[in-house]
Amino acid sequence: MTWSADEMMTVAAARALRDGDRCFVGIGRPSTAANLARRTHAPNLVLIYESGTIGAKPATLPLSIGDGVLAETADAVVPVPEIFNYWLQPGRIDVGFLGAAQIDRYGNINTTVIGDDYRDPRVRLPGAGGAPEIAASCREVIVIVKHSPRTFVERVDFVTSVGYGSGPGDRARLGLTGRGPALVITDLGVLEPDPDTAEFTLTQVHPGVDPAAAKEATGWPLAVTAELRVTPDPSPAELSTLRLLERPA
Amino acid sequence: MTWSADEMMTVAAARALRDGDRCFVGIGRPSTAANLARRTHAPNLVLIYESGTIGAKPATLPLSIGDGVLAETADAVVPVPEIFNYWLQPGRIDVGFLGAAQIDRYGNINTTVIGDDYRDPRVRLPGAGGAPEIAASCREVIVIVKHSPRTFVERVDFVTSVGYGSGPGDRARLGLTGRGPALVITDLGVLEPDPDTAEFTLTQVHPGVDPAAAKEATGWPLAVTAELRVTPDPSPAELSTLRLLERPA
Amino acid sequence: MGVIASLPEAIAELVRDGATVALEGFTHLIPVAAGHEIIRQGRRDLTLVRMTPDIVYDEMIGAGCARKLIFSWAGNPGVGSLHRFRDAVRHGWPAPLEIEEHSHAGMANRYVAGATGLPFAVLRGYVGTDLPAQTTTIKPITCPFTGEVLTAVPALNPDVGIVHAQRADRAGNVQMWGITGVHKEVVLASRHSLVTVEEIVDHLDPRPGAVILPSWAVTFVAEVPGGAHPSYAMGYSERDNDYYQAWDAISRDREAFSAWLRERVLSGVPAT
Amino acid sequence: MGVIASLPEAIAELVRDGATVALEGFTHLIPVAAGHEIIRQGRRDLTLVRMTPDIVYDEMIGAGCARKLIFSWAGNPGVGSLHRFRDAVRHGWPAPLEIEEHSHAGMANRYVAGATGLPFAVLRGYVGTDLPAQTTTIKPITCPFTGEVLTAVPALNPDVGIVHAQRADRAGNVQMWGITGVHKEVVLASRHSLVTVEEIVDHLDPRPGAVILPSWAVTFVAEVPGGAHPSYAMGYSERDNDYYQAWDAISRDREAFSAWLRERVLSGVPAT
Repeated sequence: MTWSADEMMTVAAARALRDGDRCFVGIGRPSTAANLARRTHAPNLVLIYESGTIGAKPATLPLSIGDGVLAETADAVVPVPEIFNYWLQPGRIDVGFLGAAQIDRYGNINTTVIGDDYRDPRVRLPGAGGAPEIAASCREVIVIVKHSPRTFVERVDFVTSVGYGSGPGDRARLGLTGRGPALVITDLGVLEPDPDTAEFTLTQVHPGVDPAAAKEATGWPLAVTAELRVTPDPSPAELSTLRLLERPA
Repeated sequence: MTWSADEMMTVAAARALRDGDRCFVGIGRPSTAANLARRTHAPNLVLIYESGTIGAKPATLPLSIGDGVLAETADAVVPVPEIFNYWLQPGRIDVGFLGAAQIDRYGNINTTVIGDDYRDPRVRLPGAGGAPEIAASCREVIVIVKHSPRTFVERVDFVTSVGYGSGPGDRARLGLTGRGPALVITDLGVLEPDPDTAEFTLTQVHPGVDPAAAKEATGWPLAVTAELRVTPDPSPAELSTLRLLERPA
Repeated sequence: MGVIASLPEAIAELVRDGATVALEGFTHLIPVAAGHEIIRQGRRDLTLVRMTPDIVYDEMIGAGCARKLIFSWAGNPGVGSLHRFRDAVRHGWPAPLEIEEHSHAGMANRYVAGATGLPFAVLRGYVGTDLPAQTTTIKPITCPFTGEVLTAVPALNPDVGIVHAQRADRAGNVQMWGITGVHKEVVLASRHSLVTVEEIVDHLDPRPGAVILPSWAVTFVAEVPGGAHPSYAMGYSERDNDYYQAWDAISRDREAFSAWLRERVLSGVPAT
Repeated sequence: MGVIASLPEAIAELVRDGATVALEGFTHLIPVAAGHEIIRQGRRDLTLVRMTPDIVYDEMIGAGCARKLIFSWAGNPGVGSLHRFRDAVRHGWPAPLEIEEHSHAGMANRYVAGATGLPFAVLRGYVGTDLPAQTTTIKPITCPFTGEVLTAVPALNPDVGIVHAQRADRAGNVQMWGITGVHKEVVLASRHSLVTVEEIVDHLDPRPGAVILPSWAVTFVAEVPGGAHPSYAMGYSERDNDYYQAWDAISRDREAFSAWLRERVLSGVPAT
């Protein structure tokens, strides 16, 4: 079977989830990846949506974060203040899944404005949503975003959600309880924070991807780990499950 | 029909409730009085118990604040933090009903300890329960308590729940949002705060009660209003409804 | 309290020019018909509050109702941007739009503070982000027991809170189920409130997951079947995903939007 | 997480001498059998936490389990005083009992703070009362937006939180309904938790008013039918009002209490 770069990205993200994890899921790719994981290697993955649905088990991919199928299949549906205050904030969630309009070398994320002037932005983005507190409080964060120099920037125009701030020690100094972004999964490969510098480094490429392509698509001088791994091909089971999930209802 | 002083007290308390009032009800006499009111002149009285039952409509008197009949007949059952934070604290409740082990001339209430030393009390009472915040936040408070010099004291040994503090203006100074105790209903009559001094004054006696008896049963020099009223006799309907309510199941 | 009224009556009574108005509904039970009625009644200078301003707020902003938006995520969910919102922020069309921006956790807690009668709420949030520099509504607060520094946000107490729900009884008690978001909080936090419902029934039979708002906690109840469209009311309707998709093209262009507004809202027969 | 165990196993695993333990249940679903098991296992120096210490805490205090009590209302509801509690406070029998006293609103908010991972909660409370002078756990806090002074109380995070509920499924998901008090808060606020249930079933069918605690939020689940007696479990049992009445005489006298304890608890076959 052949596959698209988008499919590879989603499969790689799904594989990053462990069975039994409690996963705070945003709509779009994170939701697709989490649902794929639940239907392949992680049947006991607990999907938590910020609409208040805990343990949702949708048979088809939800189109919004508050689709009826999430409420109907959830173990519990709780009010929105409760999902943030009782479940996210105290660190009960293992993995938070985030997207980004911009992400920088320390994994800080911008989903607010493009441009230097917040009051007169070049592009007005949707804003924070649940992301700042997901980034702060989940045990770890996985970012899924397509690789491009416009997205992977030296420094984000606006810090909506904190990764490692300006480097090692910043999260502790800020009192953030979660570990921060552990993986950035793109259509080209996987980036992980360098243990010493906290700078995101290419540790894995998808099959057939030249690391030079990832460097070119990154707005900072992207370091490449010495033992660069190659993502195993998507299995036929992964691909067929993904395509079934994504088939329009 | 004849009646007991206890019955008169309960009937007088029931009459103080207006139809449609939202009433925060403690167990015992307050609950009896509120249920009597709901079955006589105030069919739309909303009974709220601190167990979280809103709009309970018990057919028989509950023996505890959390009897099943309260949950089964309530419009809504909410968690205990919600009943205090969402419903009591913001001032949504019209009337709070309190009892007292001691009450002083300014309507301050003690249900904590008798004696001067909190750490070595003469009598250890149950404590605060919901009373301090009921006294603070209900639009007004009605106290039901039997008249005796041990109960009606010059100064309570311990302020569990604030009435008028040390006199006029204290509630505003303390930032308490509710009006405070409007009525103290006893087995002898009814006391109301003097509009100028906030001191509780005898404004009403039950049928056949000599105001001198109330003075004797009060630990401060009890003032008697110039236009002392006499409580109308309990009606046959009130008495028969009350007796039906209090009949053991 | 819990007075049953027509939608136009309730909006006319409650929503005045310059008011602070929150229409809430987290994907589910969004009071869209009420937003259209506000547009039809020509309200101006509103401060609009909503965690997730989506199509109905894009419409209200494009129609010129709003002076300010207090929010945490402004987008067309699953589709993309809100073009009327962006046009107002960037080009002041049809009127300049001031923004006060928070995270979801911050907004939810601001409603909770409002509902509980407190002037502020405390959360772990915003630390290290660029949001606090852009508003006076995010401040540090120190725990008096541990010395730890946390974040405070001020209460939201809108003049009017509006939500959609499944049902009410004839006394005006409201019942809703499924994803109820901040429905209870916004109604309790607001000085006055309106709940539009799919239907008014004789008796609210108990249902799993149902939340009840007692009649005396609600100002008006209006029967507006389909009043959440294109969002949905679980048990009554499905989300109209095509509408969300179609909105992108309609809203991209001022002329297309204005034509849509004339045809579909302004000339619309008010729901009764 | 959500491990199904016997009551003696779960108590032995979780409750150690000197621990802070909260058994909650607001009249309904009180985990009395768990309290008896703690007595049988001879635990000492516990800090016991409970909004409404009633018979089961009177028993645990009389049995010498407790060093300290954190509470807001200590009485035999509808009957009168707790004689073992009073004897411990006034005469140190069988052991001195330190107390930390709050109001219901304060205790409920302390659990909420604990459940939400905050070090403190804010409320309108205690102002003008004599309670703040008797504890270091009530302090003023100033709103950073309005300057208004409110009251702060510190989070409660017990080592072990124990509640009773109606049902669990075989995966350890817990379902309860009726008056659920601070059940959710105490389980989430505590480092470890035990839920005793009336029965373990294959499937938790949805019910009006039901609250769910997912398996992964609970440490142990133990099947203990009747484990709330003399309180009740809605749908399973009625409150045993006679027991509450009878307790007054049993508990008034040290000898009568000690005999009762030997016969009814210490020699009791542990629930399994």
